[in-house]
Amino acid sequence: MASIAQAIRLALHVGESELGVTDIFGEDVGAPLGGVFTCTQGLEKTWNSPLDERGIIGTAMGLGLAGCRAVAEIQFCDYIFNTIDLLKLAGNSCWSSVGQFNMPIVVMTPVGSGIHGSIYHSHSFEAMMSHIPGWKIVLPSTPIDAYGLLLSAIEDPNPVMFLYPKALIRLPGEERIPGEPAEAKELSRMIDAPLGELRSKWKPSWPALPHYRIPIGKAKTIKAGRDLTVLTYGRLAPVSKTAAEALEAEGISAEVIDLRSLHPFDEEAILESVKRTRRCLIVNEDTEVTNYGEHLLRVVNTACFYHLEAPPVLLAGMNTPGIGLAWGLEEVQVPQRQSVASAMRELAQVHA
Amino acid sequence: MASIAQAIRLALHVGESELGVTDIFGEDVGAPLGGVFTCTQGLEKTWNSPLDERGIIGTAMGLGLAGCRAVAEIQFCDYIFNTIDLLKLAGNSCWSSVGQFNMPIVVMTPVGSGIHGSIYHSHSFEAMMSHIPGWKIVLPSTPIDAYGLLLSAIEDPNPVMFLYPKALIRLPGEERIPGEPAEAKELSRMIDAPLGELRSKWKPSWPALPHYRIPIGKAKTIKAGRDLTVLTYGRLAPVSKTAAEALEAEGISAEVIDLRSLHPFDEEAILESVKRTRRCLIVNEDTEVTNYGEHLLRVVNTACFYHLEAPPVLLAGMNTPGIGLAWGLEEVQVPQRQSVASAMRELAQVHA
Amino acid sequence: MSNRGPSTPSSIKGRLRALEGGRRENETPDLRGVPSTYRGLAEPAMDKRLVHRMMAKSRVLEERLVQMTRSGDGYFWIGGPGEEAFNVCLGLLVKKGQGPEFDYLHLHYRSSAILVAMGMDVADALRQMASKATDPFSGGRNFVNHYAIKEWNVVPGASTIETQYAIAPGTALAQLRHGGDGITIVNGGDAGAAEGDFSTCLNWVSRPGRELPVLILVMNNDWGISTAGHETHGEQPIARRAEPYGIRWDTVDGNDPVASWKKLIEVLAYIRKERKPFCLEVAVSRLHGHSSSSGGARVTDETDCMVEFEARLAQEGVLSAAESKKIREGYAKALAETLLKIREEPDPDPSMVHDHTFQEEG
Amino acid sequence: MSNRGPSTPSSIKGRLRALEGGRRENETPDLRGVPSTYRGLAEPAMDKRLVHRMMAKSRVLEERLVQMTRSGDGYFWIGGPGEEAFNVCLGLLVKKGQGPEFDYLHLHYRSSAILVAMGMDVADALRQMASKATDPFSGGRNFVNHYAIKEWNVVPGASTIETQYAIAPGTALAQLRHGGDGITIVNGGDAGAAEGDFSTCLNWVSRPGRELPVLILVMNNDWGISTAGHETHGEQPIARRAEPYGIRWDTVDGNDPVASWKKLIEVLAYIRKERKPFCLEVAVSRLHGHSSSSGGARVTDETDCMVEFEARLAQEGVLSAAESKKIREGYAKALAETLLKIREEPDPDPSMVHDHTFQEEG
Ligand SMILES: Cc1ncc(C[n+]2csc(CCOP(=O)(O)OP(=O)(O)O)c2C)c(N)n1
Ligand SMILES: Cc1ncc(C[n+]2csc(CCOP(=O)(O)OP(=O)(O)O)c2C)c(N)n1
Ligand SMILES: [Mg+2]
Ligand SMILES: [Mg+2]
Repeated sequence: MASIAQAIRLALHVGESELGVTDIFGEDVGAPLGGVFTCTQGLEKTWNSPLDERGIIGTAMGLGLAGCRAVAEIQFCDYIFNTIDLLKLAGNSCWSSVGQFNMPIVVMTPVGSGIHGSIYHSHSFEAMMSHIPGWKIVLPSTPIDAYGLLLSAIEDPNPVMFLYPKALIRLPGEERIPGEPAEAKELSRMIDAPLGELRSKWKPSWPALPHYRIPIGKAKTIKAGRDLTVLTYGRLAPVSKTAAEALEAEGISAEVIDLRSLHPFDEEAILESVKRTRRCLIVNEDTEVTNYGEHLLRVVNTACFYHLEAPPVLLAGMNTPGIGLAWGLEEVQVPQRQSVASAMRELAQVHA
Repeated sequence: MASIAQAIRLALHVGESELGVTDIFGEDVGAPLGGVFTCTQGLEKTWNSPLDERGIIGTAMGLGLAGCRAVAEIQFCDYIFNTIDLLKLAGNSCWSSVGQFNMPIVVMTPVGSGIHGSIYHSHSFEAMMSHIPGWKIVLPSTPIDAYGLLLSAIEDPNPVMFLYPKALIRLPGEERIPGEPAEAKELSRMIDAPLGELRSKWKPSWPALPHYRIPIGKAKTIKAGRDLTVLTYGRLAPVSKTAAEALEAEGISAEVIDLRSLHPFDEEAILESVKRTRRCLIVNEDTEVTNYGEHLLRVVNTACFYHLEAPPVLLAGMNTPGIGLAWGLEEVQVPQRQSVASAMRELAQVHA
Repeated sequence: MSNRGPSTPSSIKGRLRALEGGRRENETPDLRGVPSTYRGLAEPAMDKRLVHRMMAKSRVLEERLVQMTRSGDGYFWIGGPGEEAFNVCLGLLVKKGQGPEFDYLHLHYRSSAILVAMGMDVADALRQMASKATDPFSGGRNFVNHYAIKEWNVVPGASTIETQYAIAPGTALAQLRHGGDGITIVNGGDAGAAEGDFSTCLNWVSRPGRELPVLILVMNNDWGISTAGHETHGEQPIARRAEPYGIRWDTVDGNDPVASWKKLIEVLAYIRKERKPFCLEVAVSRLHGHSSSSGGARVTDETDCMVEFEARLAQEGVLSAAESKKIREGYAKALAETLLKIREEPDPDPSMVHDHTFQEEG
Repeated sequence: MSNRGPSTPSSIKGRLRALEGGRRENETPDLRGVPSTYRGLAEPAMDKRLVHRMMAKSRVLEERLVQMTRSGDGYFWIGGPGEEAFNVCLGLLVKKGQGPEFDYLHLHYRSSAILVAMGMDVADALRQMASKATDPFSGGRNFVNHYAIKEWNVVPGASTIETQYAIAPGTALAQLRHGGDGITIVNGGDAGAAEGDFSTCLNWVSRPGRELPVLILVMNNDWGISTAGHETHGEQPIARRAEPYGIRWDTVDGNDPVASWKKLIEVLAYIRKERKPFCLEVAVSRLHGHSSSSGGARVTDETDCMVEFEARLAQEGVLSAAESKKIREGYAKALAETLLKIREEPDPDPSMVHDHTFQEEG
């Protein structure tokens, strides 16, 4: 099955061939590399930008103002922090011009830990990003969600931040993208660029892709459960699911919801679940002070306070200035399967 | 009594004459203007920087690495958002070099609404700032706190973000700064730069200032109360106090805590109060999604869940892309005395 | 995998040759100024009376706006008195319209005269100053002189100094691809050129073989609020920073509308035709200080382009002093009446403050 | 209040004169290159054998580091094979020590040869590569070749491209005020010069009358990961961007240690003595691709400074090919043994991960 990298490529192909995407650009996004994670290989509208994130975001905004459809990449979200003022501007153009100028751009950037990325290839970005009004934000954890959400992002007339979990980029999905060939090998033969000299003459052959979208703002329950609700996304969505599955053996039944969209998020689905299970654990890997999960926690706590049997819990990254390279450091600094399982177990056992 | 602007000037005078401050710089910080809010008039170590916030933060960091003591100003916090990556670096130099290089810098910048500042002179910054590890953050609401905290910030070997509420900069304080002359006029004669031509020859005459500090990390209860605890800071601290005082007439007794320090914050004082009053309202004016107040809310909720008679409430700024210039817009977008009072009243009346 | 692609880098020797200052072929070694083909162009001819009228209208507008902070009709003023001579010429020469066929304007807060010359209803500027719901640019949300006009490609003006320079390459890229002779125009101050976004602009408009049609303006009034230019800038002049990028550049006296007109004719023709960037630095005055925060009072030690131009027109017999005065008084009177009406217009409805946070899908 | 202070701005005419390219007095019109006083300096004389040994030691170190990603001894490699010739010369000429009396170094991730020449224990680089608790630079927290050495003024190296250029003016300002001949040295790549921080550096080190003693280096290998220089850069060359700021600049073949030595002697003498900035662009090779992410394999189409220098030394009779080989093998053997020991050293203690988030008051 397609990986997230391949799913992004497929969506961008639909974007440029059917949805009017005019520019797919960023550092090393064009040929020959097609992105440091290969997400932009074989596409028509890609080009290599100067090594200048402010120029990347600014130029995308200019393209958007001129009615083009740009998808801009920041190579790692770790390098987006010099553009926050521009992201804020992109988020206020429509509001400040009372609707005259919308900003139909997509910015994509890989996030999170899990690749021994040390201080500057392990950052999360959803806390800061969700504090910037005027943007929609998605963070899929599976290839099919990445595919469907990226297409929705491209079609959206507003700026959309498409975050994707770098640790999962190369894993094959479990669900087939509509139109995807049955064999993973076949897909690879069609759309993965060859290595070495062959690459310069290579052209991809794209599968026919029927219409498919995932709407922004809808969560996905990836495991049903009774005793507590886990709200998560990105790298920690599959981790939470696996942990929850293992806990069934201990008689703990956790429901795991993959948010997929962070702004707007699926308040309805979340509140329904929490009111039912009466316990809520929020899991992400961003640092824990002024963390987006605290926003979820407030919403849940406010709406479900009298249903809750225990205070909602946030399990997040340590509030340290970076993630250490040594595995022993990363392991304790961001949630892993063990710590997620422990948090679930603990929460399930709290009795008022 | 001294205003916040004068208090900052006094503290910087102590900084440059007693604590080894080598540089006080930023846009229009030097003569003749001494800062757009006059906070740096009459000082020795001030200079005007290029209009380049990245250069300001970067140069401050370089000075800090070389063992100098720099106080850098960003003219409005609205213009600090192109430097987030550098602030992150400043916050990780010590950690990433395992303690070799500390970063003894102070960055000061005015925050908040209340001066008809429209989209770009009304921003808050504590949400994003508190998500940057490795910094201490203060946000005083009175001249004496500004004075005492700025001195502690200067002495701290770590980077300290000194935020100050621009709406309150010119109001006289209620408490005398030790050493401050009895008459406000006298202080003004001594340290306020004259207008026009006189200014070029003017020199301030500084009062003798005995040792005085306010430790970073200590909150101040600005009104005692029984029925609920209000956690606030900055422009909304005096607003909350006034609102709480008025509510006494209705038989509602609110305790108001001015945090003053946001990181670290005074967890002990806060939890003691909330456990006693069993209700907690958090008031600030930053936009409400992934708001620093949600961090406070989580901490309070987690520690006091079984004491609470109602879910803790956050009253914050609307999640809109800017604060509108028309007063009617600003009035509804950020908490005002009326809305703070209503929130208190509502919370006091919730019964489980 | 090797990262080497079709674009093999020059050998170390070739690279050194480039380092030694060698240029790519087909490139004129003289970078400064417009090439000779475009020099001495005078079409469209300058209508001095029209330029004067637009300058007068702009000046009167700005003076009224300043006044409105004093009469309680507005909270804050910032604007462009002192930049009218150049800006009116520019406004008259803009290719006005919507979409990539036409010019895009990325303007800072001293650009009112450009818009007046383009035909803006000055009442709208008063509406923005008064934060009225009828303000068509921002609906009472933004400061005065922060324009946004979709039909004229005037993109939303923001208070953030210099960010417009990072955004401008985007509209220009759309125009380059679209074809035609529409260009992108971006302006900002001298102090602001210290922000990295100015060099971002220079870089992104000059990628070899991918040059973009942009007029990069530096409006040099030698001040950044209270800071004199020489305190913070070593550039001689600022526009010369374009040269290492292979971008042509020049300077002009923005207080002289005749010189400004002539220079603009040449420069605009070059950009429209060659689809290449040009950087022009314009010496201008700042006649009411930085903004109402510094009082907004009229300063007396800077050249006033209105005074100079009117003296010149009188001397040339184009317009007498009395006629000039009458023109200004006519605009002032009309504006005073307009203000009376605008005072009655509605304030923004607070219940609509969330509107346009997002554009509805459509 | 008027914002006008003691520093009255030049009149509009004076301003225009400046715009027309007039220079301040006392300034040589020829900006490029070191001034004649410093040209032809050769002291301290170059010890070719020493330079060769340091180059060999650095190369062997980098090859071992690359190897460690394959042997499972480290996660990620990035480093400087191909930059040894210039970097060794620079390292030998650094004024090494702690505090503003000495040189400050703001280094990017290809600078190992500078530190080897300064006398770094190569074992420490292996420790960082292996993320050992004994890594003195970052305690196993950061990537290899991200140095931080307090006693030598090597400030913490970060992965964020070009931020060092915004920070460098700060250490130089401290040095200017302190007096003496300590300078600040900052290096980075060609692609990275597109970030605004490069121009921030040019601006902040050249404020008129407040120039700072900084050696601004551009290490031009003509690549940014997979992107060829000419795709994104129109500058001819990049260092020429210093010229409009009144900063002297030059280029040098960084694959030639003799040329590098000579140029550095002159440039460093100029900066130390005149307390002014200098921008030097250095043509270098990238011999193992960008990093281990692109495989880290040896490329064959770029000049190898080791090969060239060894051939030259053999030809000049300074060192035979056999002697060179022996030197390299000696370093390689020692390093292999060092690695065996380092493998036994402790990993960072996870319970100490919060340490140094803040410096304790004291
Ligand atoms: C990014 C940013 N930093 C600071 C400010 C505050 N500010 C507004 S105008 C100004 C000075 C601008 O000077 P210049 O660029 O020369 O333009 P001028 O006002 O002289 O036309 C400053 C510092 C701002 N608006 N934006
Ligand atoms: C701010 C930032 N953006 C992007 C990256 C990712 N990145 C790492 S190295 C590199 C290319 C650097 O090229 P250049 O500056 O020429 O240095 P070189 O690696 O060629 O020595 C990029 C894009 C980064 N580290 N920092
Ligand atoms: Mg100016
Ligand atoms: Mg390079």
